[in-house]
Amino acid sequence: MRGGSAGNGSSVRSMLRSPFVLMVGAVLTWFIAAFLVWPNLNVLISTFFPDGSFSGRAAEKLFSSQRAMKSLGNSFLLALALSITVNVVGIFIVLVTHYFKIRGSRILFLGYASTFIYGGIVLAAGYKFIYGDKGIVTSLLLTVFPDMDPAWFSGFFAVLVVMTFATTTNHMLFVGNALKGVDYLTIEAARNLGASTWTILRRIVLPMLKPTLFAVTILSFLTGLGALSAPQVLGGREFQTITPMILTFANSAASRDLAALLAVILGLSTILMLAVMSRMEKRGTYYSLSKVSSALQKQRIVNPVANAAVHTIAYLLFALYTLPVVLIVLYSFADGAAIQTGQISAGSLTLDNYVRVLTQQSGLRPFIVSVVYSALATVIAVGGLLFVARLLQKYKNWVASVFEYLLHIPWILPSALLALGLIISYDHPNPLVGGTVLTGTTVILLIAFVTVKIPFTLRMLKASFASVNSSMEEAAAIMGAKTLYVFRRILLPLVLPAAAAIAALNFNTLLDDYDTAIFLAHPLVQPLGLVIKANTDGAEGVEGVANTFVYTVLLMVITGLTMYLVYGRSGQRGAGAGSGTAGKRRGTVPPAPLPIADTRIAEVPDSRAPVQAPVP
Amino acid sequence: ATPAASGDPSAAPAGGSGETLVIYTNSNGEGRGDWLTAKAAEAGFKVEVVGAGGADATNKLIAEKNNPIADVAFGLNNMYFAQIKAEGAIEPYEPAWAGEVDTAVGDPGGDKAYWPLVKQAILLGYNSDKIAADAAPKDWTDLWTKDEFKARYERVTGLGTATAQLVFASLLTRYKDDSGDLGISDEGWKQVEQYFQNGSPAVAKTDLFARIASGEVDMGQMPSSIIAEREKSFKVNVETVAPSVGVPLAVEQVALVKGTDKKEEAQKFIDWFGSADVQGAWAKQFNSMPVNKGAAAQANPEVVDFFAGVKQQDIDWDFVQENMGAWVEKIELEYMT
Amino acid sequence: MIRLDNIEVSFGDFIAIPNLDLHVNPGEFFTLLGPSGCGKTTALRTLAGFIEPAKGTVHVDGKNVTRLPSDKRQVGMVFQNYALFPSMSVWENIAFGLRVRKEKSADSDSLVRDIARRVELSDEQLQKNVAELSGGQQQRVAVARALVLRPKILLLDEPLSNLDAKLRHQLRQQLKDLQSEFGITTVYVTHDQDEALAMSDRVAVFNKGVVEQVGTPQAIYDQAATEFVCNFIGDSSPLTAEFVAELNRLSGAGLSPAANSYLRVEKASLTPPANGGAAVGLSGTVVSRTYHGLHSRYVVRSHGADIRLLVKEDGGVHPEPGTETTVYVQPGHVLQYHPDTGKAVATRDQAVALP
Amino acid sequence: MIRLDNIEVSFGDFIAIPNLDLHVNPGEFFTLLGPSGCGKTTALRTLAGFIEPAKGTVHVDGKNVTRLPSDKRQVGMVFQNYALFPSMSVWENIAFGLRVRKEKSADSDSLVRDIARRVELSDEQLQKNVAELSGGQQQRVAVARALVLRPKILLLDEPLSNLDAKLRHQLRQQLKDLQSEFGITTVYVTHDQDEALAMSDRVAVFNKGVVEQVGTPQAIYDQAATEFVCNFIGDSSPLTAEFVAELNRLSGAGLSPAANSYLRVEKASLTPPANGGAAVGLSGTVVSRTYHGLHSRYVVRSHGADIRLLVKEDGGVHPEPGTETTVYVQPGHVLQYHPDTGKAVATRDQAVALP
Ligand SMILES: Nc1ncnc2c1ncn2[C@@H]1O[C@H](COP(=O)(O)OP(=O)(O)OP(=O)(O)O)[C@@H](O)[C@H]1O
Ligand SMILES: Nc1ncnc2c1ncn2[C@@H]1O[C@H](COP(=O)(O)OP(=O)(O)OP(=O)(O)O)[C@@H](O)[C@H]1O
Ligand SMILES: [Fe+3]
Ligand SMILES: [Mg+2]
Ligand SMILES: [Mg+2]
Repeated sequence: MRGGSAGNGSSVRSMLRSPFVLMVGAVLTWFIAAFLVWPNLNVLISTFFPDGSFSGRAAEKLFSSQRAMKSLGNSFLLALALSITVNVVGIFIVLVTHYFKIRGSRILFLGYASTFIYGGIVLAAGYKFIYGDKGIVTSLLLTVFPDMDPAWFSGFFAVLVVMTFATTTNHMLFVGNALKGVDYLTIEAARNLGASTWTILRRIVLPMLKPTLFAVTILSFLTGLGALSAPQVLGGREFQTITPMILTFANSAASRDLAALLAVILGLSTILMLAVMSRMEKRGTYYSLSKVSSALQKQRIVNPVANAAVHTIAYLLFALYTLPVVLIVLYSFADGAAIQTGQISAGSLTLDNYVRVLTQQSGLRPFIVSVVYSALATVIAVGGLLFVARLLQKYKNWVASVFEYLLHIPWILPSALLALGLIISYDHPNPLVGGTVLTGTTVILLIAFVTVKIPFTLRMLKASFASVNSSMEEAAAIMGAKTLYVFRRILLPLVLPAAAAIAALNFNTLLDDYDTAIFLAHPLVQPLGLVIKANTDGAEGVEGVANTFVYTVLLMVITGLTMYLVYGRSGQRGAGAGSGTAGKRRGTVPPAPLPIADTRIAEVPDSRAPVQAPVP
Repeated sequence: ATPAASGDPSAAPAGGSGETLVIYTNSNGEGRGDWLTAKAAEAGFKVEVVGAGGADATNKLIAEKNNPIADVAFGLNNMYFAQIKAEGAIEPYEPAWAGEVDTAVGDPGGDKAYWPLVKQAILLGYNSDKIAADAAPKDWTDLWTKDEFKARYERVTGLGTATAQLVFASLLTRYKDDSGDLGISDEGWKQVEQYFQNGSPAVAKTDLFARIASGEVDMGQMPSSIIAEREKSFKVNVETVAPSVGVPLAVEQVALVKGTDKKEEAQKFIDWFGSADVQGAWAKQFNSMPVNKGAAAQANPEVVDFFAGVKQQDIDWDFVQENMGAWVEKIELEYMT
Repeated sequence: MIRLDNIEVSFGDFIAIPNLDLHVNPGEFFTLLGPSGCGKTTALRTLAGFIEPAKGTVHVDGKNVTRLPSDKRQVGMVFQNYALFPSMSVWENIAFGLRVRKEKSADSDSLVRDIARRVELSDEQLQKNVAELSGGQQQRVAVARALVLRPKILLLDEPLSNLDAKLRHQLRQQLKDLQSEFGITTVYVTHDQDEALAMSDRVAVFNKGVVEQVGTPQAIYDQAATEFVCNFIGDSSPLTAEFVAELNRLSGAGLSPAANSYLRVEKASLTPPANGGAAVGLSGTVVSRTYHGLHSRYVVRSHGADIRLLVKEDGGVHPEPGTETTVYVQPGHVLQYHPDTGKAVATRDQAVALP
Repeated sequence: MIRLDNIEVSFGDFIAIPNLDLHVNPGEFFTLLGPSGCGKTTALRTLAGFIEPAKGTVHVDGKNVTRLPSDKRQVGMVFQNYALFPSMSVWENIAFGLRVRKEKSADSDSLVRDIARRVELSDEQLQKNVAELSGGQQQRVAVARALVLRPKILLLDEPLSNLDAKLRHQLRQQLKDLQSEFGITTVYVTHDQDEALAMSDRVAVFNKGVVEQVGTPQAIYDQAATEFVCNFIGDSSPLTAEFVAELNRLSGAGLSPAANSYLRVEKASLTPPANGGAAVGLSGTVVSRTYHGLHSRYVVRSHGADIRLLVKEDGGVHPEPGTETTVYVQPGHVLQYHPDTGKAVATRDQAVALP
């Protein structure tokens, strides 16, 4: 129970003794050197040392630009504000769906979960349809308050609102999961000591979720820093952020150093935040100390007023979450002009958009390419990092820290620069990758996809491992189980819901990736993002906007499906497995009859190798 | 694994080897890519069109110059190609139709590496239902010098697009001053400042025409090729301004990528694609203005008329190409608010 | 003070407690004793309000609290599982209840330090993370956390099971002191008979969710009401009919040879009791002897029965296995139970006609 | 079989074990006994390979395993906190090690069922989730999980602490049987002296990470090497110098009155030992009497010392508190320790000159 937190057993010396660590370490070192450090160093050098000597030009230019400073300030403001608001809303919806007894919590869950499946420009547009100056709600409000400013929903406030709702996905997935790991006995104990619902939440439950909360907070911060669409659509003149500028500069060879500098500023501040939060969670214990912990049971809110209030807010939020989705689906049937002017009538809804998108020559192929790429990258990233995250969680020493921070490099640079780095590093035979040329192969995009997903995957996995008591591992090890076996049979089941959620999210975000794919995709194997971009881009086509909506809805369908397949089902399994000690029937799953236990054994591959080969 | 692309090997008359050509373009939207793939297949070329925005495609071509993946690039305007050529990513080649085009709108250098295909005018358009022709602005500068236009025109919020860059190229080159900052006089920069201060910022994912239709703004920049279609979609009528200095022309070009291992096939493709027939068909299909003189016949007569009437602004493209990066940077940092 | 009436608790199909009646008096030290898995924890958790019984009522202080949430019941509890808060330090764990009550922090601190001293937790340990404590130290934190609040009713679920004998004795004393000092009504679950007998005012012996006997320690021990209680509490040797008959013959007592008969280990001896009494000697052979520090444990076979007995290790010389010896027994000490019902045979001292 | 040499273990600044040497013989039942928090679990975990000692070496079977990971050490372990796998059923928990070994599933099943029966887990319980078991049942799962593998070396960390006396005795027996049947070398941690003395071949008494004495149960009990051991194991009364002097006077023994002297509770009695011996009687007054079922515990004040002693509840009549009585003591039974070092005074039976 103590191995994890003790200074003992986590020394560099003991770490380097484990063959498993050495193996993972070797692979990791190579991967980091080849795909994180070398390519990015290359771009940075080529941007900051264009002719061999350092140029401070970028800093000079940036710091003397009022606009850059203001946008940068806005980005930070948004990031900080989001870190707070997302937590407030996110924790609230998690509690409503997972912690409190709320009527219709499954429906609420589905509503809140809608952000799983869409985001970006369409999301912002969705909100604009509702609250914008010509939006439905605004029109309604105007009939009641004719003096109201029709453009009330704009600027910082609007951006914050929209991004807050858009970013709670991580809470729904990960905080919800982590909550399931809280030992119910401690809640009972706290209640017994006289603690109110609120005190229990604040002092018992939330502190146990710290690693996950911190991880999602960092993600919210990062999302805020990188905000692009919402400020563009809703920010107005007053509230523009730095990302559009970074994108413009990244695209211009002459200004790339500015882009890199800005990105590095944002990236480093994220890493700084990470360091602060890692420090804050360092000495805590986030796994249950009970001998056998019992599963969470939903809490009734006793105070009728509070109960009514929570129900009301929950359903209000439900409406806020679902309305944009409904509209997006609706608008996907309207023609582009109607979407842009915000005027639709029942008659103008046709299937034309879908017909156009689905019957184009490229057809289904990009969908398949993207699904395969995303799935592969997801499996590699999550699968590989499972080990890494566990090791980092277990060995808390400086070597581990160095590795951990190196793995966050992709957060420092925008994906376009990451892609450029890969190209300039591997467009000639390079000994780091066995002397082959990677550009022009199908592998390079996969590498990039894996790379960009590393920081997120690592953070979330590490957070979910924090709730695993290492004595489980010890018990398995002493029964002779090898590291991999322990992993598969003991650790994996415990972090599976989180891992599945991470995988699903990774998969979903990679599906329509454009920034990386544009540089690295093999011309014959083009992923969806490029096709979407071609069909939706810019002011060049009225149909473009309509196509955006169609693609969004199509992606919603795919991602909704993956969410259901991966997360929805494993979520159910988790709930079924952890029935608790305390009262009431929890789930009426009958105890598994014996044959099941037997077949489970058979399921383990090679568990009964028919004829043992005479291997020494 | 690279499963076979759409094309079917059976249809291979004119082209050649059956190798797949990789073509980078920013001009594949709205069905252009599919159209080209199909037509090329009829002609016996197996092509794979890789679409990317102008800047992205440029960067990609430059980044890959050591180990190119593309064989042909087209659609990028002269500004982009000048940049690509400067980086040494394309190779001089004289297509079969070299004589049918006006080389003045192509590569100005001696060993010509990119060749013009399609002309595009970057115009200032206004809502003619609202503003009478005589009350309309006469030039870009009217927008911020005359009170009645202030806040009534859409101004860009980013200089990432070729159209926006051309507007500024058009504006700034009028104030060329070797002693000024980045070769532009203070007066010139003042104009830029005014442009941004008085315009209504563009809204992401909302087309200028949509804003005109809803009355938010009355005018803004627009490339000539889209006007007719948008007028229909958004049910507005737009007229364009003809400044006395002329309008900037963006000319889409085609080039052979340096270092391709399918050079011969690529050259054949360029010869085919730039030919009067194909350009004519393209112009007809997509309402564009071909450079190839032989193709003009097939183009939409209205378009041809328009280009016949329009005065081309005389722009020193070398000067623009040299400075555009710095201008964009300066504008982004100092003037865009 | 506490009354459980007709309580039924089930987990799914499994009925953990079929029908439980219990009555605990104010200020009483009441112990639940029973084999592992018999439902002690379940009963305690029902009392604390963590389990809602399928049937029956719980009264505390005359008030029906069956549906009252546990925080309203004002009972303190030490969990078998400790249920410590992993994210808090030891000090914070113990102080939790005080802080919930909004005690002044200076007061809290002195209360926490005081209780910590009583359960032998040092000041350094107070600053540690609970995960850094040994098993026994964690258990003491759990005890301290409940005690520091001085609840009116205290429920303790095997609170000393992971402590060494010395500390256990010391903490028992602390618990008893606090209990009598503040009149805390205590319900105590233990697997340790010695503890139960030494500390309790009354003991309830549980078996499969059913109370077999409630009574004072001495009553439970000396007049075990059922065969289960007799076997579960203390140590006794089953007697054969032959042995009982021989005893009847020697002493003239009217014990029923057909009943299930037992003799507590300490009631048999190898020397005639110092003060005479009604003991009679039966011949036997020493079967084995094991050393237990304080005493040695003998098994002597006599008339078909293996009589276990204890001989104090007072340095004297004792018979070795194999030697012949005499076992001294008083007929009045024989416990007899009905072979079918397991109930005590009514009047032990007289012969009972068995059907 | 097992050798710990010069082991030092620290957690951060805190040195849990400063310098530990232990030697366990093959097939031996070796017990670690010591107060809560003294480092028993730490020692066991070091042996199992979960803690890497800062200094020193661990040898198993003559092989240096100090740096060997635990899955290579072939030792079985029952964890103090059970460490059951929450995601698996009881059956799967117990079968885990067998599946790791790739036993055939039919074999596994019969082995699991067999061991489950031995620890009194029913077939239904095997299908349950571990969270649905009672505390004691969970502990039995932990024991079963380790036993089913029949390891060469078995480490048990308070494996029976949550079980009732009957079951504990029964499982002790099971453990002993398995141990001797398969020659399993067992290292056992317990807080229960009785268990330690009854089961062990040898016992190591720990204090603050330091071994105070290693020896057979009888040696530990009768010839406690240090004052700590004397106090920790068994129950004894401290004697006053006055009492020792009186004892010397009455018996002519040469005990040193300056040493710290103790008398085991069972070595004093209120009746002269049956077989005479060298006991002398000292006058005293009964201070208190407490009933413990099997016996009563007396405190008698005599010559300034509070002599505790046990009187078997054999139904006889016993003096009540306040009455005068005589305490019988043999001088040879007095344990004497050096007041500074706590070491046993060399030759107990002779007078020793203290500085
Ligand atoms: N959540 C649960 N689901 C199903 N069965 C349960 C649950 N909790 C307890 N049981 C069963 O109910 C019975 C009583 O359990 P309880 O915990 O009350 O026993 P106990 O007397 O406290 O035992 P111990 O001394 O071992 O702690 C046991 O057989 C146990 O398996
Ligand atoms: N991870 C840790 N970090 C810091 N101190 C620790 C840690 N684990 C144990 N200790 C300390 O080391 C000492 C020995 O602990 P250990 O668990 O070995 O005791 P133990 O003899 O098993 O006690 P118990 O009988 O209470 O289980 C204790 O004082 C404990 O507080
Ligand atoms: Fe015990
Ligand atoms: Mg229990
Ligand atoms: Mg321990």
